[in-house]
Amino acid sequence: MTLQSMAPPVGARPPAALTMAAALNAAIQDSMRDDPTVVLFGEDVGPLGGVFRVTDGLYAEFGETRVSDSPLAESGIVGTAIGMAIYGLRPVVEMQFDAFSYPAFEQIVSHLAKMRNRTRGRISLPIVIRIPYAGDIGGVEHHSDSSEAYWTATPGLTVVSPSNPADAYSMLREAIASDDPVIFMEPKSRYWMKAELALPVQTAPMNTAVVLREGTDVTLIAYGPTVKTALATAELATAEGLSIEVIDLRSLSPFDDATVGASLRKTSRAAVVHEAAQFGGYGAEVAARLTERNFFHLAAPILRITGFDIPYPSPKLEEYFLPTPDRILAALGTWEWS
Amino acid sequence: MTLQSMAPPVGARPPAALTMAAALNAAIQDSMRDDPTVVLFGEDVGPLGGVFRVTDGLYAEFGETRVSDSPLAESGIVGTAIGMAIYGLRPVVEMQFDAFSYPAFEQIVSHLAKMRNRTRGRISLPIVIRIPYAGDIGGVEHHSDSSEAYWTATPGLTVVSPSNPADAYSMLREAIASDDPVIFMEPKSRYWMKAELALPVQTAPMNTAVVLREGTDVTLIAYGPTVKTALATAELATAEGLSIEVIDLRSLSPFDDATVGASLRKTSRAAVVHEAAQFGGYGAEVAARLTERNFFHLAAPILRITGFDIPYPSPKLEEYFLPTPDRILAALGTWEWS
Amino acid sequence: MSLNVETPIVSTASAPQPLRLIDDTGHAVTDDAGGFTLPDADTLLGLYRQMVVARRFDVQVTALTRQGRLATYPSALGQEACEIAAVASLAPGDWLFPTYRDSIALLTRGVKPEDILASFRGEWHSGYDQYEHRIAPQATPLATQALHAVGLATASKLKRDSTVALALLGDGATSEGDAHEAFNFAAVWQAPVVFVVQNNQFAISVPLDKQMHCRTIADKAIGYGMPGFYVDGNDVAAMYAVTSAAVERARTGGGPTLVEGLTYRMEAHTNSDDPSRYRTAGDVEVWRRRDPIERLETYLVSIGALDDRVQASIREEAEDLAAATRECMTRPVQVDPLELFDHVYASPRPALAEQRAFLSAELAEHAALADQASATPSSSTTPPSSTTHSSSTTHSSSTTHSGAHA
Amino acid sequence: MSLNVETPIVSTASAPQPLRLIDDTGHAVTDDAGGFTLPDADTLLGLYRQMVVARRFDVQVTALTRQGRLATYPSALGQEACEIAAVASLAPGDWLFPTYRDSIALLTRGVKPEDILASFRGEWHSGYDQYEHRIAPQATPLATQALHAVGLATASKLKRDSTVALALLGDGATSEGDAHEAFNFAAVWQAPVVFVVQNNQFAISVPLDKQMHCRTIADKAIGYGMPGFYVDGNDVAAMYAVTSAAVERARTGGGPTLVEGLTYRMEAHTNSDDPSRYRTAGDVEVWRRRDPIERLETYLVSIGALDDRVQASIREEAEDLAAATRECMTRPVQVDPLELFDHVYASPRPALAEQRAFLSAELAEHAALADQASATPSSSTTPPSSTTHSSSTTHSSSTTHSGAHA
Ligand SMILES: Cc1ncc(C[n+]2csc(CCOP(=O)(O)OP(=O)(O)O)c2C)c(N)n1
Ligand SMILES: Cc1ncc(C[n+]2csc(CCOP(=O)(O)OP(=O)(O)O)c2C)c(N)n1
Ligand SMILES: [Mg+2]
Ligand SMILES: [Mg+2]
Repeated sequence: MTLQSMAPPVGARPPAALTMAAALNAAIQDSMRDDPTVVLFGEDVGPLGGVFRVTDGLYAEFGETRVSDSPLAESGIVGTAIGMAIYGLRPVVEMQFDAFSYPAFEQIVSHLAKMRNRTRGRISLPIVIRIPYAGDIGGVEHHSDSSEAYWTATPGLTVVSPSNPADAYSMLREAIASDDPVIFMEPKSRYWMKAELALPVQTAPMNTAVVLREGTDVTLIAYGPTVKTALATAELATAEGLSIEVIDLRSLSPFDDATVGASLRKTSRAAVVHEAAQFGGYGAEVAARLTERNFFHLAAPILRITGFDIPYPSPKLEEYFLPTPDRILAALGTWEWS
Repeated sequence: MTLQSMAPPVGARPPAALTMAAALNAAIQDSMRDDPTVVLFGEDVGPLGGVFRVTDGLYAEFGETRVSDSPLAESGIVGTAIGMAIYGLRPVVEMQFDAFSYPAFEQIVSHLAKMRNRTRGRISLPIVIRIPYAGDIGGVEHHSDSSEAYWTATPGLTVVSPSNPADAYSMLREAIASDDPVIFMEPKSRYWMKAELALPVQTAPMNTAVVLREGTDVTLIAYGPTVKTALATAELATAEGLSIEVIDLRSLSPFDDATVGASLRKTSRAAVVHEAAQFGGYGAEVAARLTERNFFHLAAPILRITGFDIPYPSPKLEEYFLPTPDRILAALGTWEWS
Repeated sequence: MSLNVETPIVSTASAPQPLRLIDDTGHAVTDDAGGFTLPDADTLLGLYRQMVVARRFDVQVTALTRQGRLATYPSALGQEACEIAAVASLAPGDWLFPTYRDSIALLTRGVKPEDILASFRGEWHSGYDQYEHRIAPQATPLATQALHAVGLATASKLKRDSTVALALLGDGATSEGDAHEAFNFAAVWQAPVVFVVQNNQFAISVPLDKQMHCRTIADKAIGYGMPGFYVDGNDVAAMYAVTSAAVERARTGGGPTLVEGLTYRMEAHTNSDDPSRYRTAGDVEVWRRRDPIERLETYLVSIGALDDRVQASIREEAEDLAAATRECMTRPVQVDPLELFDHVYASPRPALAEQRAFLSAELAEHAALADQASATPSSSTTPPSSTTHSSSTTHSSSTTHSGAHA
Repeated sequence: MSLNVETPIVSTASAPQPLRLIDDTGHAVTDDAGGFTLPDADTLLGLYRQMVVARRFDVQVTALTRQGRLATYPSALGQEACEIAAVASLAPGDWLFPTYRDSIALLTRGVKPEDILASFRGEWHSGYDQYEHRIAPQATPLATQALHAVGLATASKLKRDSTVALALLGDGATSEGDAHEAFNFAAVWQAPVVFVVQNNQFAISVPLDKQMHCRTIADKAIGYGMPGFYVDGNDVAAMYAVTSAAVERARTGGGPTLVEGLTYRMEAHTNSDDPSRYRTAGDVEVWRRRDPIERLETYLVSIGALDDRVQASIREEAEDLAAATRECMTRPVQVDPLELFDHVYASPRPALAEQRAFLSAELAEHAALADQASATPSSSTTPPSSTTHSSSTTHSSSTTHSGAHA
């Protein structure tokens, strides 16, 4: 199979129950069918189909030319993807776990993020870096990090994270189609979450936040793995007579000031939930910018319910680290409710 | 000279005008004289004395065993420093410019920051990574980055930045003596700033912020290169009848909540100034945590006066990027002053 | 002129035979073995005993992992010759820098099963005393530990000590930049370090020919100006002879050495891997016939160094260890959630103390709620996760987590 | 047994002589040169012309930098043979991946002086059209560009194009992990890429023997299974012969090649460097006698291919270029501060638009204040930095900035 080969156009399929992993798989597959310049490579993404099976079957369908196992070197993976993109390909690459994206840090920060600006817009790098992130899967050390703060602090990168199968499909297709490099953060604890989907599905634009559940008392801001936690919290809170509006950020960079700000101005209180450590975490940006822009609408400080300021713990201890609905509710309870 | 050799103890010297670069040099020299386990290596730190001459003369004094030019590889530098520290040495290493610390990212984040926790406190890594950072020296691309947000978001690291020669000396000595790994960020635009010092000088503890100038209306929070800018702003503001309290953070991680919080509760208004881009920058943590802890003392939102959310510009454009006293004053002017 | 013409610098010869002292069939190799000679029978018998015990341990832990007693376990089945030879070549004061794959090397160096397995069971990231054993934590980020080994070895040299460092690496890991930097720093600094690359021919699912294009991993040594040895990694005699000489060379100021042991990973990468997706049973079978233990056994029996009595004693030792391992892995895990805050920094941090106090209060409250709940069982306001906690909590060690990879 | 015994894998021979077609004294080499033959006189004369012109440019830019017209300039004086041979071996459609050191390669490939120097003057990070010239931005983070070259070459191969990529690297840069990963990916993927390492024997102040312990950089190729060539980097004939063959090999499906050119950096690392701290005038003098231009000149004169008339025409071309370079570097720099926001993302971002509007308003206000200030010169409330600005500002191009390094 060559890059020029024609594949049947992607058509509508009947609804089926899909896991997030399967939805991501379909997004890559459909993108590759639609666009012969999309190529996929990384560690174990070929015959094995990736350690989470997100690339399952793609090697069989598209062959070695378009789907390949690379040598084991993350800087090499991102660096060669950059060269391919300069030549007109749209590489989709995988970092096997997010702590293993760190060897690629220089290529991502000094080149991927800056090439377009450096060349006054002449060189676009339409590259997607898929990163399975966050914990709650009983993973041993280095397998549960949340690295989003590193990427969101880097101008030039677009950083998104889906929280459900429909967004996983829609956002990954949009990420692959984007002319900007996208860090696509996949919440690994949600890979097995299922939804009934009729593909191809198109959800809200990748760069927007969505209100997943309306409420009047508090805006609870989450993304990726903590969206499910936030929804569970909102559910629990009803029993206590508290009406929580849940926002799924979806896009971490850019941040959708309009959607989130509007919710905050309605509720006058907000909290942000993430797994990563609090100090210097992404929640700091959320809290800081919402406060800057909406200070006089706030009835209370914006809270951050996050992991502790420690390295991600071992499996037997992670339950004490992760934000839980009751920890979130307890935090909301520290506000003076007048 | 072997590691066990005895050197004359460090005695008091008469006052002299020292640049920050010279003060840093003296701090390393005195630490090496006092403690034979301190070793220094990196790119060009030997006979050349470093591209900023911070290690000038140390190779001549301590010889190849304790001061050496390493092969050109930053991950190698940090990784081997880790091994040396396990064996009881206290390595001081240099990343030539902070964009060139990125190849060492994995060693710093996955090992340097986590080794102590991983080993339940058995392995300490008393390593100092010196990083010349920030801009305003007319440097070409990659020579003016401010990478502090990456390090401060990483639990396990101590991150400090001096703003003047006295602190440069005192804090670097304390960093070298610390059993925790320290990211020591040197504001390169201030290397040539001079002060009259009688060494050895000891300033406030490394992990504390200091009020450099008292004021009543606004708390202006700065660190490293922007401290000078903040002081100039405070001076200018007097003419406009505005009394600005200037805080030099010195320690970015840990953050001195006590000192900064007390100032904020006094003035009820605060702004943080840094060179790095705003989105996801260190200022977000400053604003978020101060707001969380002092919300009901705040008369206005905490402002961030920072670089734009773009890659650091070329020399001819950096003046438009860097926070200036008039930009800071203009920002303070956006608050409603009632 | 075309570059296909051979140049004096590039060796285009096909891969040489790996250095071997005992062949597949358990016979001593009589032709030239690069000047290396067979270790004596006592040494070989000691190595045999360690390999048999290590394998029993490995098989036991794999079984326990299948039962869900551990989060993950990367087996070294089939790689015992590399693992045990590497450890055996070290003096007590030397340092070992292992990976996740090398649990049996730790075992052989005297680390207790529960301390090795603490990390794989999810109690803490590293469960043994690194200084007591002079073993660095088992590294997961690939090739990073090779640099630590070079640094430690260099410190030893600077201090004029005789300590040697030995780093274990996989074939896949040699592709990482850190492997290159480690080899180069070691050579430039003439550090007393030995790199033992276990070429088990796979990096999870990726076979060697997608990993590198050179003849052997040992060839890589040339580019650093250090000696490189291509050794039959299933021949413990050859591995031991070469690594011992390399350690001795390092100790006496001769600098670093790269040793490649050609072997095969018989098991899945970890319990969550499915090797049928990338290799056949037939591929594995070929290597089962090259088993490192069987061939040594044949040899030892043939020279009369191994009889049924010794076999029985070795088997007994192995079974005792397996039983002890089962026992300690079924004992409940003891974790203290508040320890989470204790080792992050040497210098105390107020903000961490606050977070510790927060968790402590939360645990106390949950414990109180749980008491209340058991008093009034229909209470529906108890948050879902507020099961019994105390500052030192007992878990059932069975885990239902999935998707964990080393 | 000791490992000091030679093994078949490690070559312990002392460094071979670099491949050479014209020697130091300008005579054609008659003994075996690895099968490579001297390019014809026309080709050599063309290379000579380019080298002379490039050197004149380089000397001119160094002078302008000393005058403060540029923020920094890393000179390639003495390295012209490597630079020009690399460029000359490429077809128009091929891609070049240069470093900060390789401005004269860009010049030779047709990039205008002002476009090359825009980055060193501080106007923008890269000043030329990368697609027009098929030259990637001059890379500063060492060895990173080698991976980009491999990626582009691989894309060319996947698309079944004949485009070849050539990456320039320094000796120091080969120590970085990215160099290793690039060499390995290139070999595994059999990418049509050529790596030309300019071994100028220094990485800023660090000499080669603190950088690596192998005989030659070309030796490193063995560990990747690709051909490696150790070439006299001051002999443009040899460099051209080898790189051309390597490019041709890549183009015809033969995979990657590593070419080492042994040369010397005659100037300081950049204007802010002080080489007297790490090498003597005598060291430099040795290499001045191996000048790549002089030796080719001697040879061309000896075969009658170069006479005074041709010399004069070359000198005229060089002087014209120097004059044009001076002229454009004294022209004021034109920058538009608002352009800062234009190229960060392809998709527009509201937050960036806000920041752009903020800067635009600030510039307008400063302009207004400046007008006011010139009307009332004693006004002391004008902030110090509010000098004349406009959305397209004219600077004097002299700069007093110091401490800039490439
Ligand atoms: C830097 C890094 N990237 C990716 C991984 C994920 N990973 C774990 S083991 C493995 C394969 C390693 O292969 P090899 O080095 O041959 O060792 P083996 O597992 O075969 O012993 C991979 C890709 C990792 N641990 N570290
Ligand atoms: C990753 C990285 N580390 C450090 C530097 C700083 N630096 C710039 S040039 C240089 C020396 C490079 O030496 P070499 O590769 O031999 O190239 P040369 O300058 O001699 O052409 C160094 C250390 C850099 N640019 N990038
Ligand atoms: Mg392997
Ligand atoms: Mg060089």
